[in-house]
Formats: sequence, structure tokens, C-alpha cells
Amino acid sequence: MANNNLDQLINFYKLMLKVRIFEEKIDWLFSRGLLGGTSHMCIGQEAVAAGISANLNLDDYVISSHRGHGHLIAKGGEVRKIFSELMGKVDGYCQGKGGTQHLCAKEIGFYGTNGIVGGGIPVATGIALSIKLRRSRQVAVVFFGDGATNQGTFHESLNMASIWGLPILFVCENNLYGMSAPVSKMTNIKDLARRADAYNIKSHIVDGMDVEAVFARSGEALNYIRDSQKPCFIEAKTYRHCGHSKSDARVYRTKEEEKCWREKDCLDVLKTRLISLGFAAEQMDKIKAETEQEIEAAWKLSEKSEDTPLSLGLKGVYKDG
Amino acid sequence: MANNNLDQLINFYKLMLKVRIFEEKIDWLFSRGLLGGTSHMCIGQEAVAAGISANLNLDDYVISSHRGHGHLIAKGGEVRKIFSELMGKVDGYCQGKGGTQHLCAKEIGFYGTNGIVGGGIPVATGIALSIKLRRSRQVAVVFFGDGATNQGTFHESLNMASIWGLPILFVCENNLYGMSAPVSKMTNIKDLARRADAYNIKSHIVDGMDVEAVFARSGEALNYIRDSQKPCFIEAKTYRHCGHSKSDARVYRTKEEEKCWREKDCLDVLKTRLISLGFAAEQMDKIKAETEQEIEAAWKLSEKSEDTPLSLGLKGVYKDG
Amino acid sequence: MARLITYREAIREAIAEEMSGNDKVIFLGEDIGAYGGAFGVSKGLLERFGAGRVIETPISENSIVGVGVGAAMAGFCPIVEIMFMDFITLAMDQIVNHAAKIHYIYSGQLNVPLTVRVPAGAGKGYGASHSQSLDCWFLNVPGLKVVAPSNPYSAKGLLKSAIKDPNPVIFIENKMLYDFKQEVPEEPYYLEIGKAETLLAGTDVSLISYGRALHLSLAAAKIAKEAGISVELIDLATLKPLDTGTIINSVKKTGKAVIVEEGHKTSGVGAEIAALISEECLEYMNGKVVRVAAEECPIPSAQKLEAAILPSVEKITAAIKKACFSYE
Amino acid sequence: MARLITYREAIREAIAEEMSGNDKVIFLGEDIGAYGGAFGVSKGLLERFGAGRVIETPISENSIVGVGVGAAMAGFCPIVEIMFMDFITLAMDQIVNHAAKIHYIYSGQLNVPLTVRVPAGAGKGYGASHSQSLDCWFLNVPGLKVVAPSNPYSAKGLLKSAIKDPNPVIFIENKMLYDFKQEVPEEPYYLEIGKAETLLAGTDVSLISYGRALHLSLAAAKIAKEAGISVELIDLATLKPLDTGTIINSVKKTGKAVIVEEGHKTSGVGAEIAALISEECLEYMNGKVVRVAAEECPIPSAQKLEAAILPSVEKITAAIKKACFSYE
Ligand SMILES: Cc1ncc(C[n+]2csc(CCOP(=O)(O)OP(=O)(O)O)c2C)c(N)n1
Ligand SMILES: Cc1ncc(C[n+]2csc(CCOP(=O)(O)OP(=O)(O)O)c2C)c(N)n1
Ligand SMILES: [Mg+2]
Ligand SMILES: [Mg+2]
Repeated sequence: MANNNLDQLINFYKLMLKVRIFEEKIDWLFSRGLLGGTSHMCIGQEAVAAGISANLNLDDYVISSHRGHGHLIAKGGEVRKIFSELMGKVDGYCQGKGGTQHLCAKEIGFYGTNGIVGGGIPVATGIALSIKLRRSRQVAVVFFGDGATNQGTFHESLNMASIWGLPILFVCENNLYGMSAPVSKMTNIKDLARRADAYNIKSHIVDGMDVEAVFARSGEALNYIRDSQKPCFIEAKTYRHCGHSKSDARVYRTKEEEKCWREKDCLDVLKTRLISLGFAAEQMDKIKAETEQEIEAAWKLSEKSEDTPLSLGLKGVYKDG
Repeated sequence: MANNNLDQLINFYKLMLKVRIFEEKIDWLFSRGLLGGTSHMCIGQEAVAAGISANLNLDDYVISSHRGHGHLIAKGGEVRKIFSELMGKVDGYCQGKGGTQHLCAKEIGFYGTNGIVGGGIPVATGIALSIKLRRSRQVAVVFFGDGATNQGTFHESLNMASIWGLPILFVCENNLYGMSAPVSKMTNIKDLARRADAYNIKSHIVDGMDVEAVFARSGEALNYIRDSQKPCFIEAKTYRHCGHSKSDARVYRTKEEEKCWREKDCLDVLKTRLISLGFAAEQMDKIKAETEQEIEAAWKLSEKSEDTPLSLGLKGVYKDG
Repeated sequence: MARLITYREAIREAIAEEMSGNDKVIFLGEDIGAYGGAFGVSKGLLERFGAGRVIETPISENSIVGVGVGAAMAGFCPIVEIMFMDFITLAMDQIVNHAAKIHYIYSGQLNVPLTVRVPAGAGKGYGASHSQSLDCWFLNVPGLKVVAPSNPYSAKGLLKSAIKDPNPVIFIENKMLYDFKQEVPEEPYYLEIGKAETLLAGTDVSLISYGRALHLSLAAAKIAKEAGISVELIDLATLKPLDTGTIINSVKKTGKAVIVEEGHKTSGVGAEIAALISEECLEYMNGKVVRVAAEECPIPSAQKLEAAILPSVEKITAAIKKACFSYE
Repeated sequence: MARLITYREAIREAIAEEMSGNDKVIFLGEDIGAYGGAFGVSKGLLERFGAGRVIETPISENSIVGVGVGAAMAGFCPIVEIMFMDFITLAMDQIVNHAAKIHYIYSGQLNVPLTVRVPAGAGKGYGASHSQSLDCWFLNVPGLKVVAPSNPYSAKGLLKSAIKDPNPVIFIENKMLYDFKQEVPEEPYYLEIGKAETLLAGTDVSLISYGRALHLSLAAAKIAKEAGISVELIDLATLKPLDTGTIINSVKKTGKAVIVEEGHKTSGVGAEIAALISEECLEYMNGKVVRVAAEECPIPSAQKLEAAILPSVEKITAAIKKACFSYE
């Protein structure tokens, strides 16, 4: 049991580190002008996706937001295919047609990142409806931000999920800001979890910087959903250390605040925990080095792979019937 | 004080009776094919508009829904102008351009009925924003149904009203149905007032069949709004005795339920109260007779007035700048 | 065996047949259960298919469509009813940014076999928020198909095809046509999306229309015939993809065109057809192209005003004459 | 005195001047404060006018516009920024059923002096949900005005007029133009909404465009000139009401037309212009009408794919040749 736990934590460490290093690479690529378009990194928030996805089966659905690389990797996504997608390569998840905000990996139940804030919430609700109609024991998990909770679709969807009894986990990653807008100015309540009460949906608040806590709480929530066929809501309190997207000077928050959250960084919390469990610091360094290599190798592969040819890239608007 | 109270109640009686008889006349006109289009009557719900509007000044704003004749009359609207509007006459409130769902009477602060369920809520919020910016002591009152509370605009607007501290009273007339949909099936909470909690908006639940209670509670709420410059929410529990609109067989509810609410009819409640205060039954009959005459006379006038000529009716798409 | 049924019944039959034939077909909308829908289209379907498949929704248009999109991505074939086309304004995000794009942006991994049924059109005095024909918007959205049948036969056959289509289809019904009757076969049939129908063959002028306006056009064609003008009347039936071949061939033959729609003229459906003609048929023209559509004004509630701004047999007749006789 | 400023600065100046001149002008939108808006347009406005007039909103597009409508009805002149035109899909109800109709349906009792600013267009690799040009929808909505300037001078003058206009105006900015510089007078000025500008006079073909596509058209016109084709280049600037006189007179003169827009072709803005030509200029045509627009495909994220589906100088040049030389 203790060993299992340690293994689990090491897996979390590997996964979160992979996401972190991947996102840092993306950031670096943008800063060097090596990537076009835009990208929303989840640096700081890795524990949320990691902790929740560890409770999911391959056939459970994840529906994500604009800040979705971590969600995809946690569900089993391959970094090379994300790199390639961002580079417009034919071996990208969507052949470059989608890009960072429209990533999809059907075979692992990842039903898409989404460029419309709040756009994925009703879609996920519909997917949950499909589960109910199929009477399977799957769940749908939808990730969105604090900002998205002010969108009409949030309200409409939670209501429907509640009245219909749908197997869906609503995960609000409250990272304190919607772009530049502080959640404290854009809502007038302390905990966004309270919003779930308006639909009689059970909710949990969890420290999103503590992957163990996220894992435990979401495990509980997911069991509740599978058993009761009712929706559940998790508010994960978290923080993105990086800017909103590639070019964000972060004028809307203070360096002190950032520092304070850096000190609670989810990877550091996990490291401390691992050390307390006797896991060697050198081991961690080794994992880090391996992960860096893995990401670099993936990047190299993507760089070398073929641009999506026009003949392919402009096809597929309609499915042939 | 007691006398004032009696006068007030007699005024309520007159007003509510006027709305009732007006709406019954509309119903009758439809059943005889004398009116085109459609119409949503508020028979049964008269006490809500009456009780609230008695606390309003002429320069306070009322924004209404599709079921708005009562709101308009309570704010001081003329029945003849409503008849005329429904008949497409040039002396209608909007020259027949608007019709029942797009009635407006700017001079008495009535900023429109609205054909889009939930559509008036953000509009009212914007009007409340204008009050705040002008720093006047006005308020905006917006009426909507239980069904409208599931619309995204409801959520978005309550949130904005709360974070900005706007002088607006949200009035949810919970008449148990949105068209044919029972509120108990379309939401999963007992009291819609609980939804206000999600925005940290103060709320009241009031018996919408009791005009005195509505008057007292909304008076309180309006004072709170004017003093604190914060929004407030009232859920008025009420019932429409009539169908949703002109042609509704009401298959979605039982005769027993209807009977039970008939027994709580707001006009009967008020009558009993007036009698207990020593007001003579004959006096009430006299008021009724007078009101019937008034409505009939208004109808006659409307019938005789001129159809809106095309030269006028198709103009005014743009305001000249 | 054919029998006389209404447009309303034809639509109901199409839904019922598809639901019977495929248990992945589900039906979502406001008041579609006991109430039978605002226009009585869905009467009896709840009783027949149960609340698990005839799903009554709260008043939440954008998310109703969104739920349909999600269910479609996960293997179902949802039919979503938006009570009045005017309310589709609330659902444009889910239709345009989600339903229409998912197959392409996710590179074919997922598709959205969703049908959105919308009663459109004016004529009942319902006023500006309950009378619009917003058809043209959807023509500009790659990834959507748009169907707008004018009669029970095409309504049934096209709706069945729409439900079976693996792509999102906006299915536009005209509320003035619900009581219109026609002979419709008892045996199930499908009609191909993307085909216009030439209702009257003619040589002088192509009269191109669809939906309710088609019926006005038919009446005008008869009047024109009496005046010695041979009208070729085309019912578009599908608006996207447009049957450009049928349109172009007809106009090349007649050299004149009148296009009639119920929506507003500026940038309407007729604009696309007139543009097509201007691109493809210029050298064949020996008369005018004339569009007939609703005047540039929100739909008034008063029925006399309403009638005045809508297309009419008179306006179409005048347009036919203009197309034929005003060319110098 | 004129100085070189960007399209971004021109828009900012227009907002600032109107806010200075009329304290009823307020500005609402997401991240328009300290952040300066997604495209930096509003930098400095919060500091200058305060949080009472530069009002940062939650992410609630439909209700943000609705709040703008309400404030406008009650005497203010709100400018609402929708961060990307793609998100206007969420606000169609408030724009179409409310803003556009209120003056008419309430028979002139109220009006809606609202300006909705929307950055539109592709070219930055943002993908399908952040790159659309949905301009044509709004042309079909009576009660709206639609403006889409191609340069700093017209952006400033037209935005000032839009803010002053007592009617709702959709003000379409192109995000690829924000850094485009031009000489703009220091003195305040207004430009009339509804006027196209003839940028190049010519005799062989009318090249009609607006927004970013105008710049591509200008480049194509220069290439055509070298090939001996005299192009008359028209910048529409306002899309609704269209300056039909300028279009018709030009096409009557040249007898050929190429219409270029960044949005999709089917039922796009170009369709209305081609339709207008087909109705008004048929007998003057001695060449083709050709539309150039985005291909029938959602905007791909990969920049090479994106570039391939958008209009380009090459495509426009080819269209000019087609219009001039393919007529038998
Ligand atoms: C409908 C819509 N409005 C606005 C945007 C622009 N935008 C992208 S992300 C974002 C902030 C979202 O905040 P939140 O939901 O808290 O997620 P976070 O970015 O913090 O992860 C905004 C405003 C958008 N993409 N979609
Ligand atoms: C956006 C929109 N959706 C649907 C409708 C059709 N409709 C009109 S009234 C109504 C029910 C509204 O219920 P509720 O808000 O409870 O008000 P009530 O009719 O009970 O007064 C519906 C569905 C509409 N007018 N607008
Ligand atoms: Mg956030
Ligand atoms: Mg109700």
C-alpha cells in the first residue's frame, strides 16, 4: 500500500514534470519566434489534470478548455503529436487543422480542447447524456477556468446535468484570473464551488497545488458519480505561474503574489513529499533529465516531420455520408 | 394609518381587477378570432406586478417579459393603448409595430415587454448600470419567469449586477411552469431564490398571491437597493390560472392543481381581507362594474381607432442622426 | 400508397421513422413532450418513444444545441428543436464554432450528426422576435448543410436524410406551411440533400424560390402564364449545398431570373443566387435579375403591416414582368 | 497637422476623443483595463477615464452586449468590445433581437446608440475559433449599421461617427491591420457612414473590396496595371448601408467586376455586391463578375494551410484576368 502510494506519486512526478517541461519548451519556442499562432500554458496547474486523470479509465471522456495541453498529456496524449499540431505537421493530432485550441485524441477519450471560453461545458454535458443513454459506467470530465463560470453555458449546463442526473465531473481550475481579470472582481463569492449549490450539485474544494489531495478528492467524486449517476463539481484552487498566453506582461498582478504561489508550486510540494517518503533527490534529478530528453526528442521528431500538404489540409469539412 | 392601509388595499383591488378583466377580455377576443398573433395572459399573477409597482416612482424603470400586460398596467399603462397595440392601431403604444411582446411606454418608465425568454434581464442590468453612472436614486425592476432562470443571460446578468453593485430588483414570478415545463423538472432546487446566493445577492421569497405581502417585501427590498446600491432578488410564488398563451389545453397539469390554486386566487385573498377590514361587498361589486365598463369603453375606442397606415408603420427602422 | 398529410405530420413521421429505425436517434427541445411542441409537430412522440429519447429541456438554447453536439460526438444522432428560428441567435456559438467545425478541426476524428429543426417565417402576427427567416447566415458557414422544404413530401424525405446525415444540418420549417397538405407515400423514402426541383418547366424566365415563398411564386407563375410568360419554377429545397447546376442551366436557358425568399433582401439567400448568376450566366442574359424578399424592416406585429413587408404574389408578378420587359 | 499612426492608435484615439467629448460615452469589454485589450487597443484608457467609464466585464458575451443595449436605451453611448469576432456568435440574440429592433418595434420611443467593436479576420494562425469574418450576417439585419475600415484614417473617422450614431453599429476591425500605419490628422474629424471610397480610378474593371482584403486588392491592382489593365479600386468602408451608387456607377463604366473579401464566399458580403450588379448593371457588362473570398473551409490553424484558404494577391490577380479576358 505504501509502496503503491509511492509508485503513484512517482508517476505523478513524471507526468507533471513532463507537462511542465513541455509547456516551458512551448514558451521558449514562442519567445524565439519558432512557433506561430498562440498558446495557453498550464505551468503551475499540472497537479489538477494529473490528479484527476489518474482516476480515469481510457474510455472515460475528457473535455478541455483553451488551456488544455496538460489535460491531454494526463489523459495519455503524446507530446510529439502536440508539438506537431502546433507546428502544422501532418503527424499532429489534427494535422494542424486544429492547433492548440482544437486538439483532439479520440482514441484516448480526449474530446477536445476548445477555443471558446465555456464552449466545452455543454458539449461535455451532451457527452455525459450519451453515457447515460448507453447505460455504461463511463464518466465525462470537463475542465474550465474561473472565468468560464461567468458564461451562460456554465449555468445552463450545470442545470441540465443536475436535472437529468448525468455522470459528469465539472472541474473548475480556479487560477485566480480569467486572462487579466481577477476572480475576486469578476465574481462576488469566495468559493466558486458555491455556484454548484444553485443546481443542487455536490461540490468539493481542493488544493490544486497538492496532487495527492486532488487525486483523493476527485477519486471520491468520481466514485460518487459512477454510483449515484449524479454530477459533481470540483473547485481546484490553483495558479498559473506563466502569463495568460504567449505575450502577457502580467501587469494585472504583483510579483509578491507570484512569488507566494511559486513557493506553493505543485512540483515542489510533490518533491518534498517524495523526499519525506524516502525517495532520493538524485532519482528525481534523473527523472528530470530523462524527461527533458524525451521532450527534446519529441520536438526534434516534430520539427523533422512533414508539413500537412494542402491536398490533405483543406479536405474534410464534411464527413462523407 | 389603518385608513391609509385600506385605501392602499382598495387601490390594489382596483388595479388587479383592471388587469384581470383586461386579460379576460383579451382571452375572449382570441377565442372569438377577433385578435391576431398571440398573447400571454397573467391571470392569477396580478398581485406581483401590483404589489411591487406600488413601491415605484414614475422614473423607476420596469423591464418586463412576454407576459407583460399586468406589469405595464401596474406601472401606469393605459389599457386602450394596449388594446390598440394588439389590434395594430395607430394609437397603440407602438403603433402596432411591436405587439404584445414588444410593448413600450417610455414616459412612464416602462422599458418594454420582451419576446425572448431571458432577453430583458441583461437589458435591465444595463439600465441599472446607467442609473449607477448617473448617481440617481432610481431603480430598475425586471420581471421574468421561473423558466427564464435557466437561461444563460440570467446567470451572466445577476453576476454583473452583483459585482458592480447595481440598483436592480430581479423579480422571478415562479408560476410553476415555463410554458408546459414544470419548474420541478427543469430545476433541481426547491426555491429559485437560492440561485441568488450564487452571486451573493440578497433574496426574498414571497407569497405572490398576497398583494400585501408582495408590497411589504418588495418595499423592503427596494429600500435596501436604494440605500445600499446593491441588487436584490424576489421569488414570488404564484400561478397562472390561464393557459400559457391563447391556445393551450393545459395537458401538462391537473385540474386539481388548478382548483387548489384558484382557491388561493390573489383577488379572492384580497377581497376577504377587504371585507375583514369592513369594506362593503357592494362597494367591490361597484368597482367591478366600473372596471368592466372602463375596459369595454377602452376596447370600443381601440376598435374604432385608425389602423396604422403603411406610410407610418414601415418607417422608423433607424433613428435619424 | 400515398395519403394526404400535412407538412406537420410529414415532419412528425420523419422523426418517428428515424427514431424507430435507429435507437441512436434522440430528440431534444423545449415543450416537445406532452405539449407537443409550440406547433404541435411532436405530438405523440413522447408517448411513443419515452422520456429517455424525447428529452424535454429547460430554456437554454445555446446549451441545448451544445448538448446535441456532445451527444452527436459520442455516437448519437440528436434532433434538436429550437422553438422559433429567432431563438437560434442564442445558439450561434454552438452551431457555428462547434457543430460546423468539429469534423474539420479535429481532422475527421469526430463528426456531428446533428439536426437542428427551426420553425421560421412570418405571417402570423407574432412580431419581430418570432417571425424571422435567418436562413442566409448558415449558408456562409462551411461545415453546415441547410435544408428548407416547401411541402410535406420534401419535408419528410429531406428530414429523414438530414437525420441520417453524418454532418450537422439546419432544417428550416416554415410555420405557415404546417397545415399545408399533400399526397405523401406511406412507404419510407429519402430525398437527396443538395437537389433542387424544377416544378414548372418554362422558357422565358427562371423563378427561383423555396419554402413558403415558393407557394407565392407558384401562384405568380400561373398569373404570368396567363399573361403569356413561360416561367421555369425551381424549388431550391436545399440551400447548402446549393444545386448550382440546376440554377445555372435554367438561367442560361431563360436568360432572366427572379429570386424570391421570405427573409430580408440585403445579403439574403437570393444574393447568393443572384451572385451565382452574375458569375456564371452573364453572357446568356437577355433580361433582368430581380430579387423579391422582405423589406428592410423588422417584422411588424400588426398583420397588415406584416403583410406589406413580406413578399407577395403581386410583388413577384411585378418582378417577373420587370425581369422580362425592362431590358433595353 | 498629420502624423503617422497605426490602425490600433487611430481606434484608440477615436474612443478617447469621443469619451472626452461626451461623458455619456462608456466602454465595456473583457480585459480592456490594465491589460489593454487582447490587441492592445485600449491601453491607457482605464488610467485616463477611470473604472467608472472603462468597465471591465466578466466573460459573458451575450449579456455584455445586453448591458450595452440597456445602458444605450437609458441615455448612454456604450462601446462594447467583443474580443474576437468569433465570440459575437454568443451575442447574436442581443444584437439581432434587441439592439437592431428596439427603435422600430418600440416605435421610436427608445433608441440604441451602441457600438460593438469586433476584431475579425485570420492570418495569425489562431485557428478556427479565433479567425472568422462573419460580416455578412449583419448585412441581413435591418436596424444595424456595419462598418469595416481598411486603414487608420477611415478607422478613426468612422469609429467616431459610429459612436455618435444614434443607431447600433457593428464596427469590424481587422486584426492584421492593427500595426498598419498611415498619416492621420491631429484635428478631430468624422467620416460619414455609408460612403465608399474610390482609391484608384480606372476604366477596365471595378475591383471592390474592404478591410484587409483591400490591401491585397491594391497590390493586385498594381500588378494588373503593369499588365495594362486599368483597375478602379473601391474601398467599401461601410458595409451597411452599402454605397450602392458608387458601386453601380463604377461597374456601369467598367463593365466588369471583381469583389474581394476575407470571409467565406457563399452568401458572403461579395454575394450582395454581385447581386446588386446583376440587378443594376447587366446591360453594361462586357466582362465577368468574379468573387474572391476564403475557401469553403473553417480557418485552419497551421499557417500554411491558413494562407492557402485566404484570398491572396495571386488569386485576385487571376480573378482580374478572368473578369477581363474570359468573356466570349
Ligand atoms: C467566448 C470567449 N470569450 C473570450 C475569450 C478570450 N479568452 C480566452 S481565455 C480567457 C480567460 C479565461 O479565463 P478562465 O476561464 O479563468 O481560464 P484560464 O485562462 O484562467 O485557464 C479569455 C477571456 C474566448 N476565448 N472565448
Ligand atoms: C429564448 C426563448 N426561448 C423560448 C421561448 C418560447 N417561450 C415563450 S414563453 C416560454 C416559457 C417561459 O417560462 P417562464 O420564464 O416561466 O415564464 P412564464 O411564461 O411562466 O411567465 C417559452 C419557452 C422564447 N420566447 N424565447
Ligand atoms: Mg482562470
Ligand atoms: Mg413560469
